[in-house]
Amino acid sequence: MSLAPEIAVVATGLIILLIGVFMSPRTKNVLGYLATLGILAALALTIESFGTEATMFSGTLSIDALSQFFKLVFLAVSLIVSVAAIKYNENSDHTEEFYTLVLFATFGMMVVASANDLILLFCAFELASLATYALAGFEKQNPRSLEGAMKYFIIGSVSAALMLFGISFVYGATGTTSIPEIAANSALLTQNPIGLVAVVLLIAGFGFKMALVPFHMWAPDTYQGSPSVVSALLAAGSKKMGFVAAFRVFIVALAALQPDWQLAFTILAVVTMTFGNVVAVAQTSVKRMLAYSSLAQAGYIAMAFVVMTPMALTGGIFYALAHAFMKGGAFIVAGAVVWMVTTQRTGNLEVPDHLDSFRGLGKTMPFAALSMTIFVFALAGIPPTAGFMAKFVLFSSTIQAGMTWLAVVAILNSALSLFYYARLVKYMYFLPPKVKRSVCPFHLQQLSCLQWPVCWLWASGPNLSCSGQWKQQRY
Amino acid sequence: MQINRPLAFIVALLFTGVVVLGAFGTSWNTVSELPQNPADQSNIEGIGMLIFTHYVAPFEVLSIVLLASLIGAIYMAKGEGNR
Amino acid sequence: MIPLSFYLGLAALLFSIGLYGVMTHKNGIRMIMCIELMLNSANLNLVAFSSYTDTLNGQVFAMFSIALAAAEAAVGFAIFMAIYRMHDKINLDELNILRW
Amino acid sequence: MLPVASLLILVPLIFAAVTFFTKTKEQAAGLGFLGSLVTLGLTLYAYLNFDSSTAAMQFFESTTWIPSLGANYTVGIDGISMPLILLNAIVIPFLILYSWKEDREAPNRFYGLILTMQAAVIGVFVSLDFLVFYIFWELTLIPLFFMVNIWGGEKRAHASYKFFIYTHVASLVMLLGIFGLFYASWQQTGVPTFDIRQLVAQFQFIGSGPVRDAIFLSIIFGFLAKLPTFPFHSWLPDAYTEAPTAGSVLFILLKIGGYGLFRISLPMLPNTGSPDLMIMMLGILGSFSILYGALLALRQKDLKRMIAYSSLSHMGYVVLGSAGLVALSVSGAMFQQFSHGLIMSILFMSAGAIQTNTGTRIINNLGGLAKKMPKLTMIMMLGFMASLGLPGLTGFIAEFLVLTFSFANLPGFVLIALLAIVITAGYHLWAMQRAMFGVYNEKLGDVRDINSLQVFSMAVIALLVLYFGWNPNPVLNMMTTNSEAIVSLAAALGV
Repeated sequence: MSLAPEIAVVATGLIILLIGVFMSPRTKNVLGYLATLGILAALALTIESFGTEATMFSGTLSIDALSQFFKLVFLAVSLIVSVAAIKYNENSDHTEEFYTLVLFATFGMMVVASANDLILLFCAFELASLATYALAGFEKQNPRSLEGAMKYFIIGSVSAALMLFGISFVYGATGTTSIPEIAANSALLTQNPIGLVAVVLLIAGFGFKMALVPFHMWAPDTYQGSPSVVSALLAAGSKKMGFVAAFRVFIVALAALQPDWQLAFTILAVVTMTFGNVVAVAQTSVKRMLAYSSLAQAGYIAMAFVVMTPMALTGGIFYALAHAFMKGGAFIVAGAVVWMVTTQRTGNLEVPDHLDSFRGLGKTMPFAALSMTIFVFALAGIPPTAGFMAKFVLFSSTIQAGMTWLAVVAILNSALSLFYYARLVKYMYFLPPKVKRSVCPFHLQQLSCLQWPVCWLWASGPNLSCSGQWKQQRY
Repeated sequence: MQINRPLAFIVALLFTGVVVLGAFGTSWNTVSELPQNPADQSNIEGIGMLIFTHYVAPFEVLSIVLLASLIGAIYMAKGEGNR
Repeated sequence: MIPLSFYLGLAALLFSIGLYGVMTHKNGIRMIMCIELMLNSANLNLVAFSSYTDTLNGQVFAMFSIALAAAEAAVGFAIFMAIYRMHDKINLDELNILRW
Repeated sequence: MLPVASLLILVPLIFAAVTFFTKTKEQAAGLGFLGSLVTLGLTLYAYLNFDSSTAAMQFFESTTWIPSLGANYTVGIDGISMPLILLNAIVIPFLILYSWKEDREAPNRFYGLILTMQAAVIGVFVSLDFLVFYIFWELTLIPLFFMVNIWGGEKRAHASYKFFIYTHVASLVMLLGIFGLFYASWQQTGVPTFDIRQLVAQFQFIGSGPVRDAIFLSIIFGFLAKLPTFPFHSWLPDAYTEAPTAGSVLFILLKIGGYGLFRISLPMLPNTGSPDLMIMMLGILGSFSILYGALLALRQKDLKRMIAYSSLSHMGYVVLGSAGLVALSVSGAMFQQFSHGLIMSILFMSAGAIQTNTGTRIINNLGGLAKKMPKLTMIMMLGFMASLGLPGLTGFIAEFLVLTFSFANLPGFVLIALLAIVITAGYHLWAMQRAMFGVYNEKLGDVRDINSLQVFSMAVIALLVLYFGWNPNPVLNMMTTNSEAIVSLAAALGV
């Protein structure tokens, strides 16, 4: 049964919701483990069904290599988030709400990955968005969290409206919402100005989710304000959902309009990576810096749309996977530091994720510092990490396609990004700590161990070949 | 997000212009005549059939959406713990 | 018979009004109303297309999107309620701990 | 037959990982020493089983890694890499012995990083696949960055950043060149491959001259900046000076730039669009580095900085010898890498000992150290003599080979280099005279001589400098075999 992973995720969410009602805050800690188990089961089921292809529900849902791969990404992200959140939700009365929302959001992302019909895609997209709106504001006593949630909600809703408006034109021109049928009937879109309008609207709609400049305004605020575990979910999961939806809609459905959106993505990719990196240099809040660096990374992934060779798509998809782990891990370590600062009142409580809180982390929380170092080096693309492998494939594909200038821009950006990543490492290792050694929270030890292997390169071999399958199908 | 009114007005105007130009400049494939007979216009049955057959997957997803928004809205709107 | 383009023009106009409202209004409730306006203008489009192309998908889509809009408004109002509790107003100008 | 090439990477890496978890200074140093001894043993095993009469790869291993990219894990050792591995394996145990008694925070990280560095550098030397090569190439950055940044001098933050970003950008440019080569060859043959030797062989089939030039230049830029050579050297004086002694020595052992020159750039050189221009460029860079390094060394007041510039000057010989494109000049350049590694290790160890024991390394504040530190003076004298090219020591052989045999092809540049020899002799003698001899500077107070472990480790390296100065054949033979292979390629193309 190819839908087993989705069913497992939703069922876990429902069970948590049901039994959570009858539990006391203390016993609710168990729910985190339950969610983790459910996600692990879904992961196992996904891996087990790898390679199967199926179309179901009258062709609205199709399981192929791309969707399986992204399902894996989303499940892995939510696994990280749910493990990290065990400590975050310790003795809270709202554990069941948190986990249910996380699981539902994951379900939405998974359905987006395999949606083959725009109606289903939009519904699932909204599911993931709605669940994360509430998650972003989960610390409702914290004005920052609320503000982030509010901005995320408004801009997310506007983007949904834009997307729906764009979809309506695509539907009007082709008379169908099924993605393969749109691809087959795209004559009207290519011959008329409405095709361009639809592309612009859809790019804006997905661009908000992918946080491409100039649709990025919500991202830094939301990533900074939200609880760190949620930031990890947003940056690592929700953003990838934007990409997988864009892969489906642009590369498959609107393939005939390629020249139009290719140009748009070229501009967006270059502007996004440059803007993200330049602004990140000036940040003093680590989560905000990670948010801007996340913009830059989105710019790199968007290069896949620009180059559009099988190699570039492989690179883009692989980068999405690597980025999910690197960025998710980095946010979780930042969350650990914020947790330490706020619970032990050892630093700037106004901006708990200030760079100063990371001073001497190598001594106070050696494990967290080491993990963070690995993650930021992976983000900077230093070998031997998966970040390097992904950049290697992606950037080299642009050269293969003859766009050397784009590769040069990307590589220069990559070098620039090293500057602020290295600054963070400097704060962690080379400046004297302000506090004494503290305990590493958030089940971080286990969690980082989980992610290290993925940040190291040997994970790359099988993944490359797996995403290669998809490219062969589509071309 | 708050931008000043003239700029917002220009943006909105541009937007209308682009979309209207796109929509009017397109030769849509339309049916020659809309059904005039009220009996032919009734589509409740058709929509119902579609929702429960062809579009059952989005329908199921929608149920989860409603549940998620219910949880989220209730959680956010509940007053305890606030100042 | 009213030409299809008239519906599309109306939808575009409504959408722009919504967009203008979201960009200029500072009050959260008004923003949500504007967003609803945008979503509903898209629904108008969908239904018009559905009629004129003689396919029912668009109307099904509009049904779904109405439900989604309701869910979205619910979450949005809840977020604003939480903000209101904290600040006693929903004037978004005052919410600038984080830079936009 | 042991899979020596892989073991040479794995053994230091495993020992490094274990060393990171040790608690006390003794445990860390001991484990580090043990690891480097095992590496030395493996290297000696490889050396004894090495056949210097062939230029082919020995201890060859290959495993498929990423088939869709044509990347394999391929390693092997030949006459270009063997001496450099030998150099690394020899110096590092003594480096650890030298640092044994020093007190520093986090000794476990210190020795762990030394071993990681050893693994990374050896990894560069043995890898025959561009992807593996580049990974180890970049991996060398990280231990050095931390080395300078944690245990360095006052301006360590600045120095480490400058080094890190400078050479990282250079490596990225090199990466662009590798991409270009990779895709050009893919287009040519229809089969993707990252195999260094295949790609280098494919290089000549790339259609247009400017493309070949661009690929060649971007790759060689990475090497020249790492070597470093004038005018890409600006990270060098800061990094070498601010690094702790062990860090400086590790920088000295970082011979990957020169190695890349011999392994990749020289075989590509005859097939570039305009080889004569490229040779000219290398000649200019080489001879100017020699002269410029010497001139700047002359005006330094800081002993360590002086040695750093002298190192820049010496690396110029590597470039000049390569540009000579005669079998013996190329061998000379390779031998210069080997000899320079030994000599500079002694000098940096001496400068480090002077700084820790007297508290200063400004030459003018020293004076008459020979009375208080006779053992150090003996060894350092030898190092200085070798560095200025006294016959009978390794430095002489290398420089002699380079200058004599490059003269045929590049007479003008050799003359520039000869000019620099006079200056080199000048600043070495001046520094020696000021610091070691003359009246003792009483302000320094009572200065102790270096400890016995330091004497032992430095003396062993000094003896090697003497030995190879009289009998360079053990290493020179294998270099000559390979440089003949490189040069015959060039000769066949009439360059």
